[in-house]
Amino acid sequence: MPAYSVVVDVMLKPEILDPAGQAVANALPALGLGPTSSLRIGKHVEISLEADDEAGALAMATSMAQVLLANPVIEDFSVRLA
Amino acid sequence: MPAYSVVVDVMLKPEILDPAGQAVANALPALGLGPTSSLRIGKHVEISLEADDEAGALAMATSMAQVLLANPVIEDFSVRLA
Amino acid sequence: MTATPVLDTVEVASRTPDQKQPYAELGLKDDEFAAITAVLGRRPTQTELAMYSIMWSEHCSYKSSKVHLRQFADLPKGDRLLVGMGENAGVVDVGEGLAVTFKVESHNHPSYVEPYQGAATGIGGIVRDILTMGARPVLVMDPLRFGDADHPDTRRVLPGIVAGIGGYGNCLGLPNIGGEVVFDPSYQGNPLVNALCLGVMPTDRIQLSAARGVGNVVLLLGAKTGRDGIGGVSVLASASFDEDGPARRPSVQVGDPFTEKLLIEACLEMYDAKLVAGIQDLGGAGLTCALTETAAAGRSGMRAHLERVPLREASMEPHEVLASESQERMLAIVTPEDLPAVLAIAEKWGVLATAIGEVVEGDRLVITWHDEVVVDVPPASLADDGPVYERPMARPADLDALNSAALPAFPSVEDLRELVLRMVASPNLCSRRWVVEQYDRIVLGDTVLAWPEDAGVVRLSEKTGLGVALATDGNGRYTRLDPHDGAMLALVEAYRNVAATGAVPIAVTNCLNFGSPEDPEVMWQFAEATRGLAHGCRTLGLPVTGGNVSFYNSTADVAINPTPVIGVLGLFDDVARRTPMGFQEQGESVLLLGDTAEELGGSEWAWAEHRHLGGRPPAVDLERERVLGEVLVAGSRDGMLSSAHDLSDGGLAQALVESSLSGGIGARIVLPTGMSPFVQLFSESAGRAVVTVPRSEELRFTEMCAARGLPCVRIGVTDGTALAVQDVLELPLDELREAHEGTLPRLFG
Amino acid sequence: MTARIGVVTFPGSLDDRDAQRAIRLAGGEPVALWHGDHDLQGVDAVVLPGGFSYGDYLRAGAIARFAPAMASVIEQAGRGLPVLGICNGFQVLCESGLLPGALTRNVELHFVNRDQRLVVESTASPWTSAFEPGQEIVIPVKNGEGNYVASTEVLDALEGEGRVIARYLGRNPNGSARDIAGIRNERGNVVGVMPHPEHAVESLIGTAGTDGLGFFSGLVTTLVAA
Ligand SMILES: Nc1ncnc2c1ncn2[C@@H]1O[C@H](COP(=O)(O)OP(=O)(O)O)[C@@H](O)[C@H]1O
Ligand SMILES: [Mg+2]
Repeated sequence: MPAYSVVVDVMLKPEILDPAGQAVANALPALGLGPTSSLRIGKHVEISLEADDEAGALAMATSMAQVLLANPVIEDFSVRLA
Repeated sequence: MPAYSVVVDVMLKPEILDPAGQAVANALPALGLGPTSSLRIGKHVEISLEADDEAGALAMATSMAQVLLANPVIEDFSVRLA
Repeated sequence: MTATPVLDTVEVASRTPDQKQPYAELGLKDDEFAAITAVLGRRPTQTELAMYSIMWSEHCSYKSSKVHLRQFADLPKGDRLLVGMGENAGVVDVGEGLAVTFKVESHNHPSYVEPYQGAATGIGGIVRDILTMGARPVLVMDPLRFGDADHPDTRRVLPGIVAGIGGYGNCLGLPNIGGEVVFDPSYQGNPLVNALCLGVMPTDRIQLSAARGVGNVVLLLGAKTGRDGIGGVSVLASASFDEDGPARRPSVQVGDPFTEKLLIEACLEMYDAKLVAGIQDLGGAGLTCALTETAAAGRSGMRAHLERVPLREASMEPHEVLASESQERMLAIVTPEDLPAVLAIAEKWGVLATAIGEVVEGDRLVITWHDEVVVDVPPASLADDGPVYERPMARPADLDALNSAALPAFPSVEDLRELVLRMVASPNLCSRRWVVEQYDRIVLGDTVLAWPEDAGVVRLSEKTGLGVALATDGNGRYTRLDPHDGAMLALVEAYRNVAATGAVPIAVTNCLNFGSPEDPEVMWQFAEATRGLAHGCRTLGLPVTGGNVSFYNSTADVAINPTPVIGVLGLFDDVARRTPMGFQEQGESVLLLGDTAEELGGSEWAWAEHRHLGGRPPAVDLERERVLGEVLVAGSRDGMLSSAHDLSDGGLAQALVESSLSGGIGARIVLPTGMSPFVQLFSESAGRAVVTVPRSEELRFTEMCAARGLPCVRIGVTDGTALAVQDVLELPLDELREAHEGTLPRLFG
Repeated sequence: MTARIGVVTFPGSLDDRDAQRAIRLAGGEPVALWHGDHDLQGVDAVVLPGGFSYGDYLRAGAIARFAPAMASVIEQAGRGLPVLGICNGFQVLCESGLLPGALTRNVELHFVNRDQRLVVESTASPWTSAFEPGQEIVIPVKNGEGNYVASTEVLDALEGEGRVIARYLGRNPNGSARDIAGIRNERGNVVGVMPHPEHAVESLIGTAGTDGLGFFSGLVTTLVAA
């Protein structure tokens, strides 16, 4: 089977507080950077896997995200080919 | 100034151990998912900021990545418009 | 300019004796290279060269310190030492069939490059040292030194280091029961991250590292091997050595505490089932060190098939595999019969286990890479027979001037209230709460005392209350002013801290943090400090069970203050009789034990108020320390003491504040006449402690002190919710607490 | 008759031995359970202990909830088996859907270990039956991801149905919504708490006292009476 590289990005839902993102956003101005109107930090997962085709690879990554990589109570995710 | 959405993805350098990615990769087969030939977990940062133009927005995000978001000793990053 | 990817085998090396070798780039001197060639009877292969360069480095060979460290090995062993210096960590018999092993090690340089991971892997490394001895690790401690508290780089380094120590130790489930946080500009650019671990085992479970038994399997346990931490040897990767010199990779290792936790549980299960014939952790110098040391210790031949090592990156070359400092790995020697059982345990815990070699006849370590011989060496030539130097020494040229520098003028009585408030808030004396709250201090459920107590105390037996106490200390300013006495002062402070809890001090470990050994003035400091420490240990009857030397701690050629960090282990027959440092009851007598002299050279007052470092450090009286220790232990044993707190940095004022705040009870103090209140409150004379005793015990206690010739003065009574010194100051505890607690959150929060 | 209480050890569990000790001190009989076994050995109750299962690298508790032992715990919890998740165990209970909501990173972004004042609210669970409603207790917190979050509807429901078992008093150590330190399911048999009652069971150990013992002695009393 051919190999594919897939990316899953996982972000906290907009209504959930992101203290890490906020801490970075607050630190930036003192470094002469920003301001930002929003800065949020999530996870970026790069996966190499074998599948029959692109659709199969995306489906596999989507299952991984649904089952394990993201917690639907607090997180959204998106899946794409790298 | 117009508003831009920029994404910074931060990954551990390939030669650096990624314990989180490894723990997840090891767990997947038991869940009937995978196998993966590689799975690495980094940070996905979504930033909204104002800049003169796209180039300015990307430059600003790149500075943020260099100064604060990524640790150049162990991490690489990439910047793109959302 | 392109590299030729030809494997540099032993056979190739024999054929090409004149090929240029990059030994200088690898840190080897001309005569060291000549010695290697003489041992081998040919030029080394690239892989052998890498191995010698690592094993003969200062870090691994102790080539500059060896001649001085012999003094510790020569100390009387006492009747508790089961394993002395030389193994991974010394082992001490604590009775009831149990033994403990403990050691402190440095991870200074990696923690500056990458604070979080550097500190984290410092914990991981020392824990494996303890595990290697057969012990279950049960606690950690973290003596730390940073540049000035308000320096911007300290803001980068400190939070990362603290988070890394917590991140690794918490995830391993080891309580952090103490440590140090010291700020001084001499550590700017070179923070000190020392990590201590103690483990406990049944005495019959002690493991040794020797590889013996022809046919036994050499098994690599734990994480895959990657390119992390290859550091200096990465110069070989370019295979060409052009003018600019090859690029060196930063040697950053990333820790995986989860894998280490599994490795611990798997190894302990193997030990309990008596399945391990020899074991060695992989730390600095990775497989190179583990293979050569196990083979050398067993006086065995060994064969390793390097391509069997599970790799994170397939493209790694043999010398990289051997030099890699990837964390969370152990090397076990196992008989073929026991191999299936060992593999089953590894599988149960999800630990990778790979047979990479075997013990063979003869006395050579032969390493192959896909059947080609890349290494063929006598292992002892790497592990034991490295170079030994008697480095030139010179008393620092500025020492006389430093020692005779006059102290700043003392403040007047009216200023003392504000001075106390400033001092308890100063970076070196303020509360460490912001740091220690990031550490799990109670996991395993045996922590009897931890921060902010003088020493950490951990129960070893639920049934009998058998337990240990541990404290670490080191004062770089004192040691700068007098390395011999400074090292003794570090020893006696840790000794006193342990005794203050009621434990009997029984053994010593140490981490000697110094500048460059190639600087004769640093070497003199080192020699003096080891002499002082050895003298102190001999007089107090304590064996040194092990330790670590960290040289090359300097920034732009300016060495750090010489900083021996001394750990003292104490023993409790029953931890239930531990003495806390906080005042416990209202209306108890406050007694000052020991003599106070005007000793403010190198003091915290001189530094915090005036950035003054000069004069002489406090005098050391080892006999007095011993008697004080006996009194503190006897007071605990006979149930006379409600609290005890040793006096050190910041003197009596600091001790009274800490005991008041810790217990939430104030005191009314009346200072003896005849000496200025300032000196009485801030002098740092050694050999002192403040204790409280119930009125009913006072006479018995003071008579015991008198009988032993220990000065004991009643200086007041616990009372109310303020610290009052008659005719000098009155400070409500709330005000003191605010001053004491506010500093670190303000700086780093 | 004595109550047999299982303690599940996952790879990376740390407070499992402590939980066993607490059970013993409360008069129960601790039974060690292994994450890889479906068999719960017929225990009368289960504790999911604190720690960093699977390193907590992805999200705390995310991987542990798939363990074979958890399948049995989920099934038997549905039939009323008392289950207590402490810290990492609470995280596992949320990940597995036995309790609503989720635990996220502490707002101050640090791991925090301190003695914490709590008020016990719901005593309608075997695990909290030893306490009085409104009783103040002190037990240690120690976590990096103890910030309880849930939707407004879920939070309102938890409060409306009296399912908050304890709240933080004084400084909220992790930013938890509405100062929530622990919750229970509708039936009351499943409880998750972020602070560590098993670390407050002996006056000699730590500095928090012995208030935590009630979580275990209440359960033992309930089970023995049943
Ligand atoms: N880095 C640290 N980690 C853990 N505990 C620490 C650390 N630094 C200081 N402590 C603790 O804070 C308390 C005060 O430290 P310190 O003033 O250095 O003690 P002493 O003067 O008695 O040697 C002690 O209990 C010590 O163990
Ligand atoms: Mg002390």
